[in-house]
Amino acid sequence: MSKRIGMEIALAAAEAAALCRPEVIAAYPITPNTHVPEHLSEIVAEGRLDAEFITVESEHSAMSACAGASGAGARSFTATSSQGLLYMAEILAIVSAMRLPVVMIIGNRALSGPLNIWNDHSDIMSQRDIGWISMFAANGQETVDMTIQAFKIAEHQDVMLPVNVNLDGFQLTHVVEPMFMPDQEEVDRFLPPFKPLAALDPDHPVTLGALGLPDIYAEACKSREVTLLNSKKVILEIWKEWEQQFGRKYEPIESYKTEGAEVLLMTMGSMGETAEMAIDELRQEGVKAGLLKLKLWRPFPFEELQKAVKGAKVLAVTDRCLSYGGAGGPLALEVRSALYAQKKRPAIVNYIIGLGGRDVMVDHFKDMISRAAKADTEKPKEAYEFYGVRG
Amino acid sequence: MNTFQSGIVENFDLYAPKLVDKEEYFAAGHRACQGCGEALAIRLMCKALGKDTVIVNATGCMEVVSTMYPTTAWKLPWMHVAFPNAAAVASGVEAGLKVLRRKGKISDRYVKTVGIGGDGGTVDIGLQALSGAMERGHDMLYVCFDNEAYMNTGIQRSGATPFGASTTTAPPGKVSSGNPTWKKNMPEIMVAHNLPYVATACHSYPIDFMNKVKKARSIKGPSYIHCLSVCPTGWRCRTRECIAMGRLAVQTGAFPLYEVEHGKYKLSSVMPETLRPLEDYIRLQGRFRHLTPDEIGMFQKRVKLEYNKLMNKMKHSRSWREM
Amino acid sequence: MIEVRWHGRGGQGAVTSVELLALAAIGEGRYAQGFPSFGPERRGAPVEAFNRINDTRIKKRQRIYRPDVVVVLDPGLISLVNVSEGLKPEGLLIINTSKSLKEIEKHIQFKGRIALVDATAIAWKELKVPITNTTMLGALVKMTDVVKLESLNEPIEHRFGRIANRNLAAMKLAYDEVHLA
Amino acid sequence: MMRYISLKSQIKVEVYRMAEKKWPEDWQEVNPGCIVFRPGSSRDYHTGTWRAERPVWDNSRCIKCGLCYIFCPEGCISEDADGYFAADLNYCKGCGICAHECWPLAIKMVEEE
Repeated sequence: MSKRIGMEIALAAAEAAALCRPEVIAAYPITPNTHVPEHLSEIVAEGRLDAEFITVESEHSAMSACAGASGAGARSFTATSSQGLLYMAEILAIVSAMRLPVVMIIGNRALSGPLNIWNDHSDIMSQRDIGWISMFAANGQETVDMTIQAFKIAEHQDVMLPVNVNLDGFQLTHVVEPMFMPDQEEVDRFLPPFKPLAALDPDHPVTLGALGLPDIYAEACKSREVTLLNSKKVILEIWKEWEQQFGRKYEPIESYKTEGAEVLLMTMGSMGETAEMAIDELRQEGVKAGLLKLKLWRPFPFEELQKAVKGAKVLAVTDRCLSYGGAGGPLALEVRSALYAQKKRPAIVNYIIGLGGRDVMVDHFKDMISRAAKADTEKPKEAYEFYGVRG
Repeated sequence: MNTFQSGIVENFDLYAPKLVDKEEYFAAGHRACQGCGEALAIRLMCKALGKDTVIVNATGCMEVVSTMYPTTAWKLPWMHVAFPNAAAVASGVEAGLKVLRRKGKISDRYVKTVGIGGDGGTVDIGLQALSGAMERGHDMLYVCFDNEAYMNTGIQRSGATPFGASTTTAPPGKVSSGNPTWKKNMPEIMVAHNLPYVATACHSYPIDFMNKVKKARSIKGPSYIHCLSVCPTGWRCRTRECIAMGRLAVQTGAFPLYEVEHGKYKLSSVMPETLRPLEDYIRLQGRFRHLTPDEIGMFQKRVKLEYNKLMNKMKHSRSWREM
Repeated sequence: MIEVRWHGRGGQGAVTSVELLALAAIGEGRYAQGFPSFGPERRGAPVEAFNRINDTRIKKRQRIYRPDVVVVLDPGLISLVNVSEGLKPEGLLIINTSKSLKEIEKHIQFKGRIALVDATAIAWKELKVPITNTTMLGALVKMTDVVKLESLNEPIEHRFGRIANRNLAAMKLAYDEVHLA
Repeated sequence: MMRYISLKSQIKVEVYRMAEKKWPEDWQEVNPGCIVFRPGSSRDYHTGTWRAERPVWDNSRCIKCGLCYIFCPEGCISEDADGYFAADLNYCKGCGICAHECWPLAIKMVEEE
């Protein structure tokens, strides 16, 4: 039986990962995600989990060791943040190309410089195009649930792709809050043992990570892309299964008070619940506002988005990241592309907020929504706005 | 040239080659250059390792020439991820196999994890991952196939390039005599990690090399072999002289063969009583052609100095097992 | 919803306080958050930590700017930090000090309710170290009833193991001794 | 341990390995992760075409020591029933190492026609 517990979310993430019985954990400390591997090493040290914990000398080696372990046929797990994720970057794309279902928790943090250990989404967004499945948790419960779901999704025979679960650094990682923690029996029932596509076995020697010449590289890419796009179907199935077993519902885009909404706000990660409070207040004031919370970032839920924005006049997209020199934040770029071909589509406004740990409050969301509402009739001058920046 | 006899006297057994494992784990059809010493060294290493082995390969010549999808030269389970991380990937493989075996998910027999890489992937870009893996004490063998430059990308200098060698990034010119630095002493760096077994080897002494691989394989813990692998393309020598060139490197002391077991240095039996002049070795290679007699003299002096240092270690080192 | 801000020094256990208080509330079947000031503060530096406690789910994930209660773990902090910043006028300030309000008045801008307790003396007596986090929990609970005192038993036992009893005793003593100034 | 090769097909590896594969493959046919399931399949490619000179053995001089066999980078020299050696010309690249190392001078490199 699941138990209602209070726990720091990073530790809960480690507990959830441990319930999935990873066999190899390779991780390197980095703020704000260090508590995840720390707690896992404790769990291993106590003998609660039979796993090899590799104290690698860098994140590059963490991801490499996970790749090796996965190639050997072992379920592998790591966790990182920010610069650590970027140090892994070389290996990330290879892991998905090799179809190694590694699971990683990312405690999202800004990129240096200036050196900043606080939350935004620049780390994962810089690694957007690496072929991983990417999910965003909004609170402790979603962190626990998505961590367990991630293994099942990654290792599904029709997927076999790595998955990263994103939780906002500090905003989530360092917060003690209540959540339901499944027990071992429940997780064992949900998550079958790992069966790799091919493992390093002397009785059946395989070659993993071969050279692909120009005559096959494009075909390999297409095969990988189709698998990633098709994984959405599997994710939806697994989420359905999760709902049946644990009673908590997951959707690629969660809608909050969107019935009859003229202005929609879109968020990712921990801001979602604070934004709900803004919607509540606005609705009370008579403003027809609603909220879309994106949980599945890759594969991007195109159809779900098109459906979710139907009837809205304005969509205010918030990004905790900026694509420097581009047309705004990565989420807004994606949303604009996804809706471009629609005959009837809302006006899109993009706010860059919460960079490097800048606090985003209920009042900020209310202000953004109120101002965005005018975009229906009065086109904004800029493609995006650095919200709340001084000067 | 006096290269014939030394081949025979190695390990005092004329017919030793006939006794090695006839199975080829590194199959023909690989696309290494004609006369590639590294391909030969890998072939020999695999024979010494045998079937119950997993190979983790760094990016480099050997990876490129052996695994052109959809084919592979490998008959051993083999994995390649990237250039700098062979040792880290091997750490993961080793840990994975260990835990799966412990949990009864794979058959309960000993499978050795072996990381391999060229000199670039070992002494330069892969050094951090290798240092970490060795320091953590994984049960794995790492073999560096040192051909003394980045041959895969077209002969750029690496930390293992010897003094004076001409490379495409250390060319001789009006104010340059090729590579200005001394070859990085990678085996010594590994010795400093307190590994139970470190050895140098060369494909030109196949039985010696294979025995070292077998010894390393038998050690439950980290071990390291640094294997000089002649690259006729990069060294600019004749392909047929590949084996002879390796022997000259050893006989001149430019690349001495030795083992370090639990800290105790031991010169390999194939080493000559007295070293041959360095010139015998370098004058046969195009990469040293531009060196002046003065520069060769300097090179020779340094080789002697390093060799004497090594001989001192032979005399004074002790095995920590004896303590 | 009640929002609490804790002032302490790095290493004094302010983060442990917020964790224990959150766990106590969660143990009562209620909702809570406990989190540190998200910073790189090191041992000795003034730090803050925060609690939110509510009977329904807490959605707010912004920092606490208008606390209902402020708890000061270290007597020296009141002259260094504006501990009552943002504190609601109807709120409560709980200070660990051996002095009377008159003696420390010049450091305090807050005109509302102030409670005092000599937590350092209690900690020295019960714990043999001047670490006042569990002690001040007792003072907080007495003054606010934010959780039941016994709800802290399990979190403290789980956290402190064999020295739990001493922490519980310190907490109880502060519970009894704290008083409105 | 059970092993499956991918996706919709769900064909077992063993079956997959035996299947003759079309080349170049369409994207639907590429092995997931470009995994190669046929060990030693490099033999599909004949490096013998690279050769400018071929080794020729004079068995009257051969002492059957096997040095040519052990020093061949291609591993394409093998021993026959009588203990003599020959190179598989499908793979021999003509590097000349065998001839150079054969101290009884039993191997000669001969130019390809």
